[in-house]
Amino acid sequence: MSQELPVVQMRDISIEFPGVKALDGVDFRLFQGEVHALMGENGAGKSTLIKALTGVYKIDSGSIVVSGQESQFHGTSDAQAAGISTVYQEVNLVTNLSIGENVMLGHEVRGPFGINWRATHKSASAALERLGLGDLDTHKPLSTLSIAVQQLVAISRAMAIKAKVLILDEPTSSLDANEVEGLFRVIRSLRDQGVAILFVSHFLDQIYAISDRMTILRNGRYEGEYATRELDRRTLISKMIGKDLDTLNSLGGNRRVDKRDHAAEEPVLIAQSLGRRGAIEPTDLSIHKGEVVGFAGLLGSGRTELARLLFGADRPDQGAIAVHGRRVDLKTPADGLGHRIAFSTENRRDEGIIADLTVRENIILAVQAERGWARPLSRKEKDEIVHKYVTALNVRPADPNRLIKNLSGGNQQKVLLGRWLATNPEVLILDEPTRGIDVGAKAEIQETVAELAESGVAVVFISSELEEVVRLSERIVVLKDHQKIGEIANGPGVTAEQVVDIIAAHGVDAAADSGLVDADDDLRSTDAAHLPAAGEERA
Amino acid sequence: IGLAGCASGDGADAGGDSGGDGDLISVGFVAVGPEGAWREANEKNIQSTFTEDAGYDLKYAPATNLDQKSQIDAFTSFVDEGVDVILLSATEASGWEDSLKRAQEAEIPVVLLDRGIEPDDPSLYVTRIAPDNIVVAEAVGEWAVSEFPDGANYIVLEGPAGVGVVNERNEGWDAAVDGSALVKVAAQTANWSAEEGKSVTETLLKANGNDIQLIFAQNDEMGLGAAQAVEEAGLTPGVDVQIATIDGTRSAMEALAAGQLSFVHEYNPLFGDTALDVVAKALEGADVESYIIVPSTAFDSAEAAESVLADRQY
Amino acid sequence: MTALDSRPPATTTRASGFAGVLASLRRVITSNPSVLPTVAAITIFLAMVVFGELSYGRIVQYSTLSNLLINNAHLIIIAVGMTFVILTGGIDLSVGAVIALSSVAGVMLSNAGWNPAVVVLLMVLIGTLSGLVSGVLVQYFNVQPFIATLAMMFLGRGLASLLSTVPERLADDSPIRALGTQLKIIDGPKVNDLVISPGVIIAIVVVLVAFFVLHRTRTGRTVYAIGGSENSSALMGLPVPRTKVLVYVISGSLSGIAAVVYTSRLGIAQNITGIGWELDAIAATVIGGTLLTGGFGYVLGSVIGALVLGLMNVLITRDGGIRPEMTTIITGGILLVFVLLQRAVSKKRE
Amino acid sequence: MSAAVRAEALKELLRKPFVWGIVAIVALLLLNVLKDPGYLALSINPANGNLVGNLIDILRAAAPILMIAVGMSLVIATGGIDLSVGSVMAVAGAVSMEFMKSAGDSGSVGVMLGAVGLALIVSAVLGAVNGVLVAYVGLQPFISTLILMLAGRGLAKVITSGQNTSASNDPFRWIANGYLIGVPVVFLLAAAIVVAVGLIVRRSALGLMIEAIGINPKASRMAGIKPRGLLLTVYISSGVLAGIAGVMSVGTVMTVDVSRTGYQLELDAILAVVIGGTSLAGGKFSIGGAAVGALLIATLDKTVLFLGVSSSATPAFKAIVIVVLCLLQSERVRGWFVQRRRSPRTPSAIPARSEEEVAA
Ligand SMILES: Nc1ncnc2c1ncn2[C@@H]1O[C@H](COP(=O)(O)OP(=O)(O)OP(=O)(O)O)[C@@H](O)[C@H]1O
Ligand SMILES: Nc1ncnc2c1ncn2[C@@H]1O[C@H](COP(=O)(O)OP(=O)(O)OP(=O)(O)O)[C@@H](O)[C@H]1O
Ligand SMILES: [Mg+2]
Ligand SMILES: [Mg+2]
Repeated sequence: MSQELPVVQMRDISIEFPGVKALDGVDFRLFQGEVHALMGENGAGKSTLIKALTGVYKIDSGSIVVSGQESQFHGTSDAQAAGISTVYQEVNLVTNLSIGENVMLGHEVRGPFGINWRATHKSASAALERLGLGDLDTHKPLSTLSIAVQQLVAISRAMAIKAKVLILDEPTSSLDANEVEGLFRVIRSLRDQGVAILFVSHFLDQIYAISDRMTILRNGRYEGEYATRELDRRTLISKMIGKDLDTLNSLGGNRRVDKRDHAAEEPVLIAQSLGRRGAIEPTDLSIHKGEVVGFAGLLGSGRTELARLLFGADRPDQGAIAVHGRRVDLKTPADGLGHRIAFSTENRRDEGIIADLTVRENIILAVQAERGWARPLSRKEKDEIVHKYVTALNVRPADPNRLIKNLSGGNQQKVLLGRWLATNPEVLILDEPTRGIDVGAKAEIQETVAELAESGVAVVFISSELEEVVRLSERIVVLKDHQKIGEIANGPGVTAEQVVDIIAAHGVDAAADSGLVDADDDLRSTDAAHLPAAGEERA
Repeated sequence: IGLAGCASGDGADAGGDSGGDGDLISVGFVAVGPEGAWREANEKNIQSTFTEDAGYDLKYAPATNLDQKSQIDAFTSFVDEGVDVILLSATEASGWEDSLKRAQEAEIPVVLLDRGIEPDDPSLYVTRIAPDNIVVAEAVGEWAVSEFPDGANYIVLEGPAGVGVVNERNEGWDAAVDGSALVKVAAQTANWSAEEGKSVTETLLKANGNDIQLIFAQNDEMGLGAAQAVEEAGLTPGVDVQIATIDGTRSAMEALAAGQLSFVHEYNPLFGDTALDVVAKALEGADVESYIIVPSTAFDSAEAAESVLADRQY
Repeated sequence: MTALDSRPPATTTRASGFAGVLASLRRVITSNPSVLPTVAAITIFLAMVVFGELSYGRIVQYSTLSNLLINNAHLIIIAVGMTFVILTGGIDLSVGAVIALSSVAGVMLSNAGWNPAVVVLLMVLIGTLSGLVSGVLVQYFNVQPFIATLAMMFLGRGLASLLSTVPERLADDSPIRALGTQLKIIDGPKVNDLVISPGVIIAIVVVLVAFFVLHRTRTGRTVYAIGGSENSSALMGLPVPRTKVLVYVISGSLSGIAAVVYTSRLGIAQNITGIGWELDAIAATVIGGTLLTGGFGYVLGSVIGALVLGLMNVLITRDGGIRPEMTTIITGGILLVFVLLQRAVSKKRE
Repeated sequence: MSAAVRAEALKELLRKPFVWGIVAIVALLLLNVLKDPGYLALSINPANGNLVGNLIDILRAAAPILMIAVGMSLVIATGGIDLSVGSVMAVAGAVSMEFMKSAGDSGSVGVMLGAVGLALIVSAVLGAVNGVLVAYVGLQPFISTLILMLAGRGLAKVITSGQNTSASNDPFRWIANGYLIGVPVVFLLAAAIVVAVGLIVRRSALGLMIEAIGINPKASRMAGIKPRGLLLTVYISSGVLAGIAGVMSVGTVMTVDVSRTGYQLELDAILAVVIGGTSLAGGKFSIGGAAVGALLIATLDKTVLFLGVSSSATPAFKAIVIVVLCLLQSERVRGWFVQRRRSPRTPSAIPARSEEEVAA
């Protein structure tokens, strides 16, 4: 492979942002017909390298050679013209246009009367079909899709453009196993057609499943290039983190087993036939103090929707919620916050960060909002909070006066987590909190969740990575097709595969035998007596 | 809310006869709208003349923003609606040929109030009733020349650049002072407003080291503002600086009586009765002169102002 | 609008008659809720026509309807240009002043004996040039659109005033006046004729071309995409800088065309022409359902918006009994009722 | 040590967006000095001990613009715009003039307080109308305030029945024309209000929340901020500040000119805010910057008069100043980038919008 010329060759690339040397003399080669993984911790410079290659950032020094030609592009359109198609880390689509248009923007099929919309939507459907989204109505606005599906659409778009080089920056961060498998099928077939693919992910399984070679970055520096099969996981991790293997022993494996019997305690939060048309069917749910409840389900199964109702981000059109046995009406997130519920969104960019504010301001925002603007936090209080969470969550760079938009994706996620922890919630709802988080940090977050539960916080944990849900939660609520299909009391025997089987089996035949507690039975603990004015429905 | 409210009120008396051609003679008044005290007096006067008691149904359509387009729209609408007579107080003289021709085709007589049309074609309208801007401004200029036979430095406070009145008042004034010893040190717009008149004068006085003896304000408001600026600069209006204005509104007359202003030339807004006469004649088909000049008086002393203050209507 | 013109014909052929139209309309709306405000605008406009006819009469007649178009042709043209700019999330405050500059310059040149065709071309080019300057300021010098076009508004007005502060009259025999002649299609009694002017034809052509560009070309789709998210559009590889400059050039050129249409109709040009027209154009665009933040809206809506404004003036004139100081209140009130109704309709159906 | 600190502070200051506004003010003043070397001279009026001079005139002229610019910067920070300030000024002026005219007592402080109080209440109500339309009804700010801009001027005319009402009241007149320790009262008042608003906004969490809403309304809501109350507060503040500006403005000549008072002043206010470095897209704002912008506009207006630029050339002159200033500012941006060696490829595509420019 290495005897032929690389399609992309980057030499000694450096880029400096105010106060940060994001890339420092990095080399990178990409060959035809290979899947090349770019590895590194959060903030290592992976996305920056990709943006340097595609001309979004100008390099301070170094050279880029694409197909034998020295090229420094002037933006994505240039790069596309040179055959490089890119999916950036954050979903970059336009929500005001239809799904089909987003796939085909700039490449619409044209006929004698301008754009031929029928053909265009057909091509869009075809592109989506490859990732198993063939049944999407391409005329619908993109905004109707969940962030995960949007990510798939973005990937379809990149693949619809016939390219020599395909760059995917964390394409799988919110996809579940099925989608990932579908994506990999397509990637492999493209590779076999000779496309060079650059792939970034924090899921090591995926890296080992798909990549041929990898380049490792550490702190903006080039660490080395390796053939995937020659580098085992532990070496990879130690090269990424630059630490001894001992520190990594805590990774994985440490499943929560100290199950307490929460059912005896009074639940913190009860939902009764809580539902919203088109989003989630009426659902019963109870969450106890100190308990981690996982939501499991496939893409679009309604996990996010349910969580949003529990927080007050959306208004239910039926059912009721009680906090500490008292019936509450959560109309806005502020109401949720007022009842000590916190919700970390999966849509980090649109609903999470306030891009032009600093890390400090982003962290204190929810606490301040809860106090109201007239009672500002004192400087000292702010410093304490900010310092506490920047350190605890290991936000890098640890400068709280940096604008959050200039942080790497993973670090933005940590800041948001800090925002919610700072409110001292009793119920903490985490929707995909580990999205885009590197292996080390992921373990830290999982650790944090466990500690929080230990200290009495009720945690709702939603993740597309089933293993993570199974490892962390004591009870797993399974959703399918916008409906709760049951709950699983977690235990040593429960595995991710089992959960997948349950989901697959539901509706095909009775799933009761696979450890699934029937949803109705579970309501023992969420007895209607806890809900004053129970049964009241606002349909 | 507004539309529904006004419509139900109107629907009652206009009833089904859309053109208003019942007993009352419908008159479309293409007006300028609130612009200042003079305009206010003028349009109130027209409205209170063409009343239902007098047998008229006056439809009042003011311009928005003094924009000629809105006047043309209103004019067109009156023609389409088929009113009996149109009164036109144009903001601008030119650009009316086509509209007037259409009115002619629709056999609707048009009476011009205040502003004439450019180029003038008396066959397109019944008559024009107006005081004469050029003559009025000339009179102010002549007064100034006689007041300062040895010359003086003066400034002009104008309305917005490009407005017809401003051009005419400049024309009249320039014609009168041409060849005299008066020296124009500045001409600035103060947009017809007292506040801006004050602010502009304040700066112009400073820029010229207070060496200004005469201010020609093209309307009363700007002149009144100028008088305040003169006082605040430590000068005495009427003594150190003479201020002449055009329009002759009540507040200007008061100021003249108090010695704040030195010369006010009336621009007589009260010609509703003349208009009523003309309209009646036009509807009978009688001949009317093509230009009826409304007489305007000049006031050059406090006494002259005092004598009319008692029954000044505007 | 993709939905509008890309529905498979199957849906329309199956439907028949009025019910069919309704049914396909419903389909369009459900699949693309952003057409709702525009649909609402059309509906309310029709309601206004009916209301006017019932309470004042002589609205639904040849002359009134023809004049509504003739008198507002230039407004329609600039509203179309404004739609392009607003769709990208920008704004163009310079249109009124550019019309003043272009018409004063045009008439002066024409009277100086220049070839009328050249003059007309130059009038449009003056608009193009001013749009280009705005666009370059916005795109390459990072000036905010509001400010860049505000500067162009001052500049245009100032240059027009420097050229002339008196009305410049187009010579009677100038061929440019031909563009303002009205063509009678149906000669009714007195002036109740169905007439059309070249200006109206130009406006219709402009609307059709604009519709085509926005909905059937990549450039048009890029305009929408930029309004959705400029950054995402750039990262999607769309030609953002070029398109952003282009929308200002389009708006400027259309102002130039509007200047030709308006000047030829009136036969005069003046430095104070067009004061406040930018607000009319923006209001027309917004009434038509375009979001000022960009990304949503249709030229057709802006046309309706322009007609709504025109009709509103006609209705106020027809009423005739409104006290002078009340007129702006009522204009504001009608606007408010309009946007509230529109809002209510869109919200309910969403 | 202190020198280093000072150098650091200077560097920090130079990075502020409104520095070029100050530069422009200085340049304009220099232009005036070129015409008349005594331009900057301040003298003391021996009769009453008041300061007299062109600079004082500029400060006085700046006062109303300062007021509306401050209000406007808050509104703009939320991602809105308030086109109605000019009309609100006219309404406030009309209300106070009518009140004083009917009250009659030309020396009474009570009447003055009544007039000002009434004017401010009315303008607060108008601001609240904007706020409700934007925050509760959900109309676009541009169109809601455009409606009030039209209707407000009509309202002023209704209040005075179309007249340009004058009144006389010495305390009221004193607000606009009087002096305190030799300095114009209006300016002292305006400065005090600017500082007070600045303190309130920055010492409380109001500023932070306004910015959060302006940058990313969705995310702010998710963080528990209740945008409606905040928006209402902001629009009411803008209304009240416009009311104060109206009082200042009509006080100078003790006449309200219903069609001219505050006419097109919203453009000046917006310009001032932008010159001060606030993006019209909302988000980060600077009250100090808006104040500099307001001073620049007053200086520009006065300079045009002082230099004797002809009425017809005035708009062109202003346009050139604005364009030059904008170019300087954007040059600054570039210079900054070069100096810092941070150079995104698409410098133009960096609007400070929530969903944009989020580093991945
Ligand atoms: N626009 C910017 N301005 C300033 N600093 C930036 C900017 N973009 C990135 N950085 C900094 O550059 C470094 C590298 O960031 P980058 O986004 O490339 O990390 P990454 O490897 O993609 O991380 P992640 O896995 O979290 O996505 C980080 O320290 C980040 O804070
Ligand atoms: N803002 C929205 N408006 C309308 N429909 C939405 C919206 N967000 C999500 N949906 C739809 O609701 C359904 C449930 O989505 P939801 O986000 O709850 O799924 P999920 O289980 O959280 O999975 P994921 O978030 O991984 O996609 C999906 O079909 C999605 O298309
Ligand atoms: Mg990244
Ligand atoms: Mg989800």
